[in-house]
Amino acid sequence: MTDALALAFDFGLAALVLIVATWTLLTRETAAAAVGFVAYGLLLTLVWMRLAAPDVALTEAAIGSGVTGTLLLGAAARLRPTEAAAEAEQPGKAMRFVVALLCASVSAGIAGTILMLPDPAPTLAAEAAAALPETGLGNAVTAVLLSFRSIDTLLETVVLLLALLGVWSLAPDRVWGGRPGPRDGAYQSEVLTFLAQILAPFGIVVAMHFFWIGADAPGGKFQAAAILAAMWILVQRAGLVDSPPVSRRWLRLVVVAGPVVFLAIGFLGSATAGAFLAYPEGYAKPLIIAIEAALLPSLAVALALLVAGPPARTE
Amino acid sequence: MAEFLLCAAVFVVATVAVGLLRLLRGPANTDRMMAAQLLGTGGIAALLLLAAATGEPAPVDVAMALALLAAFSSVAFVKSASR
Amino acid sequence: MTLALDVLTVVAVSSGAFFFLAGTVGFLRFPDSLSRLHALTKADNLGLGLIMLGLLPRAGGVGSALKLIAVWLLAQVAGAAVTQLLARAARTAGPPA
Amino acid sequence: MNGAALFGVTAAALVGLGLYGLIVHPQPLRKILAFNVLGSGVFLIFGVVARRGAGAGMGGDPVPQALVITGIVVAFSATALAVALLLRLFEETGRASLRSDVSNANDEAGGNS
Repeated sequence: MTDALALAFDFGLAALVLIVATWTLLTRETAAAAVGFVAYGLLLTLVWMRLAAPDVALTEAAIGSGVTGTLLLGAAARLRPTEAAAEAEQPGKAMRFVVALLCASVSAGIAGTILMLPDPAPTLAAEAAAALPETGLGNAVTAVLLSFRSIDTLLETVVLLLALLGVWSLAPDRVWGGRPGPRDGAYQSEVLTFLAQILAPFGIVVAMHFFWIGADAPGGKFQAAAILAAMWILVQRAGLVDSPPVSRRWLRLVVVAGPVVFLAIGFLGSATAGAFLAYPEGYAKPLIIAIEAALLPSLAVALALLVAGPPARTE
Repeated sequence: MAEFLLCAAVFVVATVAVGLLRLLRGPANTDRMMAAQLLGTGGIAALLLLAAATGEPAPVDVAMALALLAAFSSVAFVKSASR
Repeated sequence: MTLALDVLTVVAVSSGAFFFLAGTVGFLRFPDSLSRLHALTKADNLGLGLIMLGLLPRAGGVGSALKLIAVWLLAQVAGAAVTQLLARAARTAGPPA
Repeated sequence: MNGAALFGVTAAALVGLGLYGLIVHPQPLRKILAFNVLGSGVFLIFGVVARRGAGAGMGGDPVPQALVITGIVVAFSATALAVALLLRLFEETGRASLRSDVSNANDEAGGNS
């Protein structure tokens, strides 16, 4: 009974994901498509829960739907004047049909491969579980991110930093080092002010909760950083604070602190434990917490600034 | 009891899924955002029910994140619409 | 005692689910944005609130119960404010089609 | 058919849908959006592989799950950079088109973009 119910639920959920994705891609108006993308992200969060991946569900909800959705909504509003002109550039019917056929064959190929995956599936779950006690952590995903495959995470934080540098370098010369985005006037709406004042402290507590439980339960620095970034953007939109000029030294220090501490601990591993990013025996957990604590503000600030875009005004 | 809670979760998600018709039909983008908001609330309810049915705490945390970010997305929408 | 609590859970969760249904029907059937928003808040407040109420006795600890209440309060405050913002956005967007 | 296989087929369909949008849409912002849909399909494939590898008391293989978390953050970085580039193009030229010769757009109607 429960199995049949679960399968029916999965069927419905999969159908919804496909319907919303198709509509999002085909609808005329870009702003509407961006709203569709937010709903699509919510549905994917439920899919990740069904795939027994709560860590990914949290990341999808926070970054995939929340922060990316905000970015797309803002860009769609800015680019509205260009929509009509672009519409005329749509390729012809025959061309679209050929492309659809090709894409369908790509999908069919992937689907066939997935259905023919070997059984029993190869898995590293047992190895991860066996090595988990050495890290002192309880959440295997966090252990993969910060111990077994920590080089991925290190490079990822560097990618985030490079993307931020890329965005900043798009600023016109006259506003170089200035504040990103338009200034949102204070008290433009009491409701928005109220929401930001209530939600932001609550969000900071929730982010700290995710950060803290991440060692042993679903959660961790990425999810916490995305929520912190969202709350910072929220108070900016409400006009309670202004975005900082990107030339500020504290800002740049915070942004690089995470990767720098990560690298330093990595080299410490070369000196004391015989390999880059290896943790000396017995010190794995404190070192992992040190890296996470340094990464949290870096990631939060970098995510928020990526949404804010390049500097746009000097005052 | 667990089965009843799971059924309730499925029912709530199915209900708000029908509400997604407003996402497709609009007519205004505000209606579309409302549909996303309803989906978020339904998702929160379903996750709470799922947590109670399975005894796992993780879905409650995901529900909390959804509650925060649903509000955040709506603010982003309202601000972008008013610009 | 447990029976009474189970009955409370079933009744509250069922009524919560009913309000989700009612809210969605209204959301789909009402003719203009503002009344649709009105229907939406029924699912937001009553639906989620009643389901949360029904789950409280099964929370298995004061901490978990407080967390449930926190999720609900968060959804309440955020939902109320967001509804206002959306209502303004709907009104400034012009007369509903 | 179990849940993992079902979502696997969904993921494959999402990759195809995203690819279609990426090729066919003339607007760069829609291409970015389609790229994100394509990416989420790829992530879901990882999720399905992880789910199939459930064992040792875990609901899924943690290694692909961790890769997906990394992937979501990197996809966001790429999206943010692409959106910033696009907005700069718009500020600079007043247009948001990938064509270098928009005036000739009508002559090439039906061509690929």
